[in-house]
Amino acid sequence: MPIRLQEADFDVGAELSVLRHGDARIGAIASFVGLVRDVSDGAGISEMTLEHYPGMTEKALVAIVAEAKTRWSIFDALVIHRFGRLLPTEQIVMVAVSAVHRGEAFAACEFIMDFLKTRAPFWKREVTPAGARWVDAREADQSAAERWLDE
Amino acid sequence: MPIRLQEADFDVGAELSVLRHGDARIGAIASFVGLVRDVSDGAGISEMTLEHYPGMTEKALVAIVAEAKTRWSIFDALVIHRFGRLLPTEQIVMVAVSAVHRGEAFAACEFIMDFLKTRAPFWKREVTPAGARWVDAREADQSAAERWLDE
Amino acid sequence: MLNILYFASLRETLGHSSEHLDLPPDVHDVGGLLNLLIARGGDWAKLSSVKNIRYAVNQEMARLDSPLKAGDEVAFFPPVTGG
Amino acid sequence: MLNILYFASLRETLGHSSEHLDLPPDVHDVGGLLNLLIARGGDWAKLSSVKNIRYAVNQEMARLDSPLKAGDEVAFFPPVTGG
Repeated sequence: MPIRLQEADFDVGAELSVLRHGDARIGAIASFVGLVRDVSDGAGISEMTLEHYPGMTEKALVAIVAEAKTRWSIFDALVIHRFGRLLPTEQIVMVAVSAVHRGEAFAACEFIMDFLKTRAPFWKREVTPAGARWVDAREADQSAAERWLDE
Repeated sequence: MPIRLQEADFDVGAELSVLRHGDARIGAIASFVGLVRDVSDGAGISEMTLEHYPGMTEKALVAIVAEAKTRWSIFDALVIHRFGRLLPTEQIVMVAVSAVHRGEAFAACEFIMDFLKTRAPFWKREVTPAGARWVDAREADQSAAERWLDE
Repeated sequence: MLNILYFASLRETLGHSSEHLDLPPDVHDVGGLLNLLIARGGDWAKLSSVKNIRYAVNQEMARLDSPLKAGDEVAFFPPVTGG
Repeated sequence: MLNILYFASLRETLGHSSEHLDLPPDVHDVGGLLNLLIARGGDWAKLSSVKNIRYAVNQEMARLDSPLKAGDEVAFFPPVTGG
């Protein structure tokens, strides 16, 4: 259950290779990469800063991955999330899940992202032409997380 | 809409970079990699051969990706599928989808895989200790594809 | 003339991967062609017992009542198992 | 003593990222602490109008009635926006 918070960028291909590590039981790897866009809520974004709560963030991610493992039969999950200053097109977050079949891998990967978005203590501050602003939580993210609670 | 059938292996990280190609509109990339397992239906697998229908396979994949683009707001989708002889732990297939938000990227990626599994003319032949055998279609794959028809 | 293709387990069962066949005047659709093939006997008769056989005409999935005309490419194969 | 942390927009509004505070005898839960902070006035009074403020005690999400004891780490922050 590798979980990493870091300022540095990451290499998705290399991380997926580590997750696979030649394990011939794995038939499926679902993954997600989140990127900085240059537009947000209609405003141009020149850069973004990601703040987090050291200690609690790691705990929250460990709990989310553990919950995914109780819900689906998966081998392992990887979560990497960056903090600090990021520019448009840069990678913010990566989640990858290995499993025997794709259904479990997809579901667990999306679940982890949905819960990370609503439960892990990260905050985005964007710089727009009108100045810096803290990003508001999206209702769509809340809805995405809540749909897993009905299952 | 890059769609490739090839005998050679592929580099997931490099392919994802091409899909992103520095496009700052992209906020989300969902991807899937399918791998050869060393066990199938309880038997050990020493190797597998993937046969396809040249011409029709490409057409089927183009149609599946086009359908995904009508259903979800996505930027682009990549499908790479190998054919020929493959050993356990080798990569078989890769699907990746870029979008503004993750919901669309995940849904389109899973849809493409589900339809590829049931509509694209590929056939797997496995070598087990008891000899070679053609893989039977899985009922779970049929169900996975059919759930999209209800939506 | 039809260009007929056989794939995967069907190809092995029949011992052929493809053949050219003049479209007989009484064959109008995929089902008619399939019956003609089965009537050859021997390994071809096994086509009648293959479960869930699939057909494509000109590289599009087809049905038993899909019409055939000279020049068509017709393919027979088992359910797909890629990915 | 409590270790209190403020994050993101709250940190900027209050002008503090953390502070140490002796647990007052009449403060028993997160809500009591929040009222104490608001009563400081000035920028602290803005805490009463912050929408959807979140709290954590010892790095677990908490509620207004979550109890506090000396030595606890308490955090206040806006809804999360990572990923």
